[in-house]
Amino acid sequence: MAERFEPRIVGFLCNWCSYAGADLAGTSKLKVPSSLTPIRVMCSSRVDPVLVTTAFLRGADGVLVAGCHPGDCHYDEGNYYARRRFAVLKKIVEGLGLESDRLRLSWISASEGQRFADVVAEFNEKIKKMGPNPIREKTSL
Amino acid sequence: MSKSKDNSDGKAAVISAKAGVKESIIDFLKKAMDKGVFDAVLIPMRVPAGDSFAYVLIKDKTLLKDGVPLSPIMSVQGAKAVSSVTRLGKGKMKIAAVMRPCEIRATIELSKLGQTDLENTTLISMDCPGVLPMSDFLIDPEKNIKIFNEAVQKWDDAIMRPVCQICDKSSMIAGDIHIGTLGAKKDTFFIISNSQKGNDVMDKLDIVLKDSIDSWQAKVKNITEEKHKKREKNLKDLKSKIGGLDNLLDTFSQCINCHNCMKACPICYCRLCYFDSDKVKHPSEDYLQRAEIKGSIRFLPDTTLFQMGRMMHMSLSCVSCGACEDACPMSIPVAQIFSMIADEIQGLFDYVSGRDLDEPVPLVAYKEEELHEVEDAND
Amino acid sequence: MTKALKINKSAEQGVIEFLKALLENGKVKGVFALKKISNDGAVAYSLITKPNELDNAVPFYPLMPVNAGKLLSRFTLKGSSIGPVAAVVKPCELRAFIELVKREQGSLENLFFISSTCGGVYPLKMSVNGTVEKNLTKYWDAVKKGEISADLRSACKGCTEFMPYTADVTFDLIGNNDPDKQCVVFLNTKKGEEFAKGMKGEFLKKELDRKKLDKFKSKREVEKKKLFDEIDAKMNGMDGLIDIFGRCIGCHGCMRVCPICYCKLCEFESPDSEYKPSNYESDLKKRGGVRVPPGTIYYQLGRLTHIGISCVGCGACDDVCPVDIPVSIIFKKVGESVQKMFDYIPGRDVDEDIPLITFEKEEFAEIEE
Amino acid sequence: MGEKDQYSDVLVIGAGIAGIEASLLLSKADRKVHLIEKTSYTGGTAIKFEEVFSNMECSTCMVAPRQQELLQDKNINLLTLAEVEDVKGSFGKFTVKIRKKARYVDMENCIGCDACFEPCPVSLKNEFEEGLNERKAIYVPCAGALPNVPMIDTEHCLRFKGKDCKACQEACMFEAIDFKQKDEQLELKVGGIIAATGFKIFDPEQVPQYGYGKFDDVYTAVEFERLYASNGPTEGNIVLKNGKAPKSAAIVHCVGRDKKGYCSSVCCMYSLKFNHYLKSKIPEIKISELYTDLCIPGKSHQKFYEKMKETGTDLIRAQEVKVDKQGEEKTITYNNGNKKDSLQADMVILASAIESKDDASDLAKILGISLDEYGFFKEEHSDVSSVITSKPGVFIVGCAQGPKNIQDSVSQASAAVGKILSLSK
Amino acid sequence: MERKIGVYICECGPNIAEKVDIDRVIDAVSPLEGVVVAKRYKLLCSADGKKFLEEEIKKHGLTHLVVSACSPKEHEKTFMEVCKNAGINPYLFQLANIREQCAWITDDKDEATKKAIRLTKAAIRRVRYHASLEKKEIESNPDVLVIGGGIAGIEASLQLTSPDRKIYLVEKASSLGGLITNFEKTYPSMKPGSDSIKQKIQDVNKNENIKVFTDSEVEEVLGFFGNFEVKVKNVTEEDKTVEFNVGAVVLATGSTLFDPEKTPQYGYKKFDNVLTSLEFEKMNISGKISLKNGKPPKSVAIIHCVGRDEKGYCSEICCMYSLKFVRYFMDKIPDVNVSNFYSDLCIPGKSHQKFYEQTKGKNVDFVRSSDVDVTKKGDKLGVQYKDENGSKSNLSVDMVILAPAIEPTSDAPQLAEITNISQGDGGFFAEEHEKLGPVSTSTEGVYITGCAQGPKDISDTIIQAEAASGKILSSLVPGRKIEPEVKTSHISESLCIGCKLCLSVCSYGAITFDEAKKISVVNEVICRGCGNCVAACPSGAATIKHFTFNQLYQEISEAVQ
Repeated sequence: MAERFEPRIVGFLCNWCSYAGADLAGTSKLKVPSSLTPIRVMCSSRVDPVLVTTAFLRGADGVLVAGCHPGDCHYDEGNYYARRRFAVLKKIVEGLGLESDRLRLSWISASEGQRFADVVAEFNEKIKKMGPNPIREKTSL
Repeated sequence: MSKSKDNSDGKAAVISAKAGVKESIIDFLKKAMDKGVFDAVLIPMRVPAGDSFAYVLIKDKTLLKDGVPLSPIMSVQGAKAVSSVTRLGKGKMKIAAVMRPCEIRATIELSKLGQTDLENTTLISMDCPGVLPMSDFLIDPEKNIKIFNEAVQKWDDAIMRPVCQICDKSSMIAGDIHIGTLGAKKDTFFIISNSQKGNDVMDKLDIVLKDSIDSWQAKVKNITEEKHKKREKNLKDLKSKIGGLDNLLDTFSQCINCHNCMKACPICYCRLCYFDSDKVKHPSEDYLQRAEIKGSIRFLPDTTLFQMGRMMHMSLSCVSCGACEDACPMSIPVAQIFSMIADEIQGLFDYVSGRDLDEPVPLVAYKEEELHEVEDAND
Repeated sequence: MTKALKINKSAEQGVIEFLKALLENGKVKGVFALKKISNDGAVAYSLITKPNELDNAVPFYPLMPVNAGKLLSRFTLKGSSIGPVAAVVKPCELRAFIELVKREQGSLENLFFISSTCGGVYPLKMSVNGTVEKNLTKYWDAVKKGEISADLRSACKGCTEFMPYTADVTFDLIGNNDPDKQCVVFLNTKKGEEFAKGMKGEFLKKELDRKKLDKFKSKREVEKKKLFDEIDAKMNGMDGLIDIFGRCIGCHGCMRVCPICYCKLCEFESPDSEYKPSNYESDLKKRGGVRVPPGTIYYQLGRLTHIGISCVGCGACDDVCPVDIPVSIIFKKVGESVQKMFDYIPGRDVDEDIPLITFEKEEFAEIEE
Repeated sequence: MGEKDQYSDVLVIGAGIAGIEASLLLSKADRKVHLIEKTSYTGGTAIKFEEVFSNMECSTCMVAPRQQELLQDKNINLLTLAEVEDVKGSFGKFTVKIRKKARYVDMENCIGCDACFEPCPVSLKNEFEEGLNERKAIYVPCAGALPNVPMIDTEHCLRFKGKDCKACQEACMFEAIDFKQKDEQLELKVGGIIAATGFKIFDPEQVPQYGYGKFDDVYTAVEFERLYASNGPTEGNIVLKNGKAPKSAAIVHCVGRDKKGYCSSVCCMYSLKFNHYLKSKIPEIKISELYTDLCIPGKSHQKFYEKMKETGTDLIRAQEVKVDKQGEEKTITYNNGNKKDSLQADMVILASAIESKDDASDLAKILGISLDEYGFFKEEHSDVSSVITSKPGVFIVGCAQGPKNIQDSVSQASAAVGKILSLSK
Repeated sequence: MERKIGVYICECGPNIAEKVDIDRVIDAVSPLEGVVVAKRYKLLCSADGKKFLEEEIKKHGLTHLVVSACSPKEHEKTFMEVCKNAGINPYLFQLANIREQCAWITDDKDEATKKAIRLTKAAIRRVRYHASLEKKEIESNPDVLVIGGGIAGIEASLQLTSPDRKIYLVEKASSLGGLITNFEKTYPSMKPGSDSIKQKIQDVNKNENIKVFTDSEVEEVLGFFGNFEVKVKNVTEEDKTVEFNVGAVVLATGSTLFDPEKTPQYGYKKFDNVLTSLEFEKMNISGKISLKNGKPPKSVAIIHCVGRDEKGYCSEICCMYSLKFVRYFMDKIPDVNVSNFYSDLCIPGKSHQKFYEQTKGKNVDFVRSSDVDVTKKGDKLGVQYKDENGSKSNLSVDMVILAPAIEPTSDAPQLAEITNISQGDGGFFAEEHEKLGPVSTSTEGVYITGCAQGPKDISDTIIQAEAASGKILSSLVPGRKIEPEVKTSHISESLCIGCKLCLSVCSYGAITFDEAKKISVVNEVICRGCGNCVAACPSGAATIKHFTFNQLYQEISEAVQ
């Protein structure tokens, strides 16, 4: 591990709200930790838990799933399903005694540039406190 | 199927079993076939070589006598058998499937998932003492059959599979008819109807459902409570044994990716497993890059991904039947691990797999106000 | 006269030193070898890129968690290796891979094969409670004496193909007189020689000691006959087969671990092989009862016709069978009889055509993505 | 399309939510659309809202995709800072004169990096934010405004006051800033015209009893929307002038109703929405809603009202509401039934009426349509299709025709398009 | 085919160049497999920039394009256009957003550069897995089925009809017109109601492009936008069914009145001279407002909000038509006393308050009241109520007119099922989006208008009818093909096992089940490409074009490097 720990955070952002919110953070010239790599999906309901698990087991220090606020889904109800899937995954990770705090689900709207910045900053801090994902080191996955 | 929570209030009748419980059950089935209530019966039978048991769909009544309602092993999970018979259609035959409660529950899950068509099938369950571990059984089938039958008399689960020993749903009624041997007076058993289908069968057989099942319920309650206590303790121990990254990896380090667990699992109904599909096949570049990060990766990698992915895909419907553990050549306690996780995530939605045909599987439904605890977990 | 390299280390040490050198001098980007991955004696193939990770590698460990041929196929399925990679594999694994390459399921390009005269391996189950670890000394004693060590998998006991055909270098393990102090590596190919350049040790002109190996082979022949006779006794006609396979639970684990079974979707798991209610109904007109799920024998025989010609007798199927059916012996026996007809030895030579291709159904129309 | 001598293009006036709906629909029908917007941005008033009732959906998430679609639509010719000067001809063949004010920033070259703001020496109140924060003389109304291209406010820009200031021009790396730009006169030939010019909020200073303009922390509805907006001046933090969060708030309905002589039909609902705003940011806040008749028509709205009732807010039927100040707090006196009563509040929000734009009458003249007695565009038949005017080919939609919620504005927009497409097939 | 990826990094003037060491990015990505050229450019979205890109693509014979610049929301379309012009499939392109989500939000140049490298690499890895996607075109039928022959259905039909578009107007009753035929006048204009509709009905009957089915019900609507198959059954002659195809469906089935018998306190059906508003309209239009005994009433009570609490919504028009009733009386029985018992006066809109002012008069009374109760008082009716201050009072009248809530017609559930749409608040048909999609539904090509969508007055009903036709006229143009979404999901026939999980989560009914093959099938015309079904499918049989597992997997792998 590097002397100074730079988290690697994977962020799945839904196209209509959260990705737009992230863009707004940009156009508003807010400061957002560079640790997050945004991955654009059309809807948070596309975020197959296997994708999140993959990122997590590949040693992502944190995984953020962000979508429209409940009720605002561009596809009507996708984020409700996303929430259930996420809850199940989180429980599994927890149940196996792994660090479920490395997974985060947030609702970020297109007008919430500031919130996007805050969420990422906060998550980034939390991850920094947790330290690197130990899975990264493991060779027997 | 009518709503049926744990030990149901379904009406019951006491059946005398002078000839012995097994024989009387067979007799009951035979009568039903005589009266044309069933055209065929799906029931375990000993294989010709005698070293195992297999499900057989019987049309010829005379074969019924060799049926074994409570086989000492679970060679194939009954739900897979029912699925094999009804997946592509309910068929013309009226079938009775005699299975263990966990097999019935799996069958019901599969029906929700379009893998069984139960319209013409009557599900008959029995109080289940558990089954022997396959590997133990094979050492000496003959001897172990005896041992098993003795154990059943005493209802002693010490020799059963670990996951059976902690099964707190071993008398759960989810099917149409349940045969209760617990708490029954000598040479009798209860026959409990749990659905309209069940009632119709009884009518046709002139069985009057008038008797109380208090003694059965009482006994079941005890056993279930005991087992539940044991379950909680064992799973807690298990968690401390396999929980946490290092333990978990050690636990699965023996896994050789044969995916027997998945194939034996009644719920894993996919034709091709997600984790056998093209999605998990990558170019050498990808593997080398991954290796370079750590200096070395196990190959094939993603054993843990498979295990967690399979959990994600099926443990909401997991019935803790233990088929996976029996099939694991490396003796990994898969069933116990999955059962542990199943409890937790089914609990999220107050869902019990296979409890009720009318309960949709959790991932196809949602409530607008729920699970807020997973939103912004860090806030 | 082949070249050989004498290393003054035990074979296990020698091969690790050899591999480290390859990684250090950048001749390879990565190394495929068995490696200890847990404290309770679990070993697994690993793709190793950093020399220090070789410290707990055990390339000649007497276990075969998975047939490495299958792994190398997976490694090169989506295009040949982007960099040179050395693989330490058993003869049967190498032969399996060659068979897969013939079927477009992998590529030899950029792969460097290190093999050995193979003393066989223990049943996988033995690794669970660390028994293998305890037996290691016994195992190596037997191997160096050129004897068949006890408790081996039956597939290995009766294996007469313990010499690699197409390895670039071969470590000589069987009947190696002084295995603890030195071992000899035979450099079979240009590549082998080139890779060995500059390695510590003494280069000499030497050939494998055929006589010694033939003696060993004859011992194996005897074992093999025993095994085949036993099976023959059981396998008398259909009833025999039914008896043997009667306990099969249809998990298809044998197919899944078989290096030759490479199909995306096994014919016997495809829609075509699914029983419809009407099938059951008509069956039940003929017989009083049908086994469910059906087609156990159909599956076993079917698979036999599919892969018998290429079965390398690696025994992986035995290891995973949860009901201890001696699958490999049956397949090996039948397989060899077919192979003899065409004087075909699977995996002997990549340019040798497969005599009969019975691989319909191997692909399903669409690729998922 | 259409009879030979007819023009198939359509003129849409106003790029608010109704104008956008109309333009996109027409474009879908392969009509060329000239969309005239008086301001420098699209989205109208709707983009000032953080959330819309009754689903409390994020307004930006709702509108932004449409604004994007609009900008990328090849059939739509968006003219910002533009106004209609003259209309001649009849249905099917109008000739329209447009004055397009210079933006002094080249739409093509500008990439919206905002580099030009910082160096600008001039600062003044930002109208878009209801004067709650400042902007420069070169500016975009708010972050995320579309098109994301600033304009120069010549009234305040030093350069246009004769000073030799090039600060913004020097800061721009794209030669986007062009002081030489001139206002343009355009002539368009269109077959039909849709007026979607929207509304303005009644100015509560005309009703002094509410203390607006006299006391701090008395806000109009739109001001309060910006106060709550996460892209607004306070990033969505509801605070008093003194920076503290209010402990209590009073929402006064029907402000200006008597003066205007009609019910603006959306105030009750958005007042309930405000209750939701306040509670979500300051859960413990004490809220009083002072209303006369609760007007929440429609299938979805009462549900919203029921939810709001659970929040413990006081619903007070009140006449003769009056706001006075005592120290930090404001005292609101009112008539309840026939007894006098009063309450205290840190913050007062006035649900003031929706009224027509100041320039409605000028535009009506130009378009050759009439205004009704309230100053809104007059429809031909009050209880038949409300988008038809006395002038064939000219249609009126949204709040320019009368107060209404977004749903009804959008319906009218599609209706007007329906009329045009069916009448000029 | 050999892969030739071109990578171009936009300086975006100083916006990216100042924050990101672009040359470092170029050095980092150049060696990647498949990359044949990596360059920087001052402003790629400019005219020169686009020209430059086109030339580059041709010059190097690029097969894939990666641009690192601004947000896809800004210029994805722009560069896809470039690809098209340069002759490569626009979907073999990936835009890395290193401005909004890198340069603009990162202070430290080194950090920004690292992130830019990461994002660009991810884009390169992703683009390798892109597939060429082609726009599809589907024939469509311009004809329209209009269900319901009331004012909404009639308006819609008249506005939609044209020589090249057939309209099928299906009405349950034996004649067209609907409720409005009972109204002597309509508010606020107080112009004749029934007369205005008569004219329109004639227009419909005269029009040879409108085929009217009275006494008929829609039995079945199969298919999708542009291609619906319709079965209509004549209810008087059971066996007679007609079948035809249309491209769109308009539901204008109106509403009915809440049955006041469910609220016994109002004495409806218990006492004479207690009428519903509709009964009163009928009586009024028949010419004579009178009591059971034939005499004209001297005093009338109009009770608002009947059934509002039961239904849980305000029916929007009751206050207004109650006022209209007052007007009826003023004209016909000037000396009658009319009392309105209301809770909140709901008269939204610019012209309604004036209408209200005009109804005020010496013998018209407005009583804000609650707990209203109707009893028999000799030959009169007694109205008990609580007034504003909670004190009980009562009033005796000759006639009571109830203003019951508006509710969906009894066949709404069937119609919803037949047309594959859902019912929302109050059981009315659910619109696609409360604000932006009031007349469209979750099933593309099915539109809802008038009181079938929710309570509303005639004017709003007509607006919705016109709105629906606006939607249809713009999207269903005769002779024009439909272009469905390209980035739809797809279900592998060989992998699908038929568990229907995908079906259950699809909000658009875009997935159907092939009973014969026992597999799910995506209808790409309906699919909107959200990808929900993909995440729901445990077999990995469902995939979504341009957001496939492998494409996202590549981005993930880079993110965790």
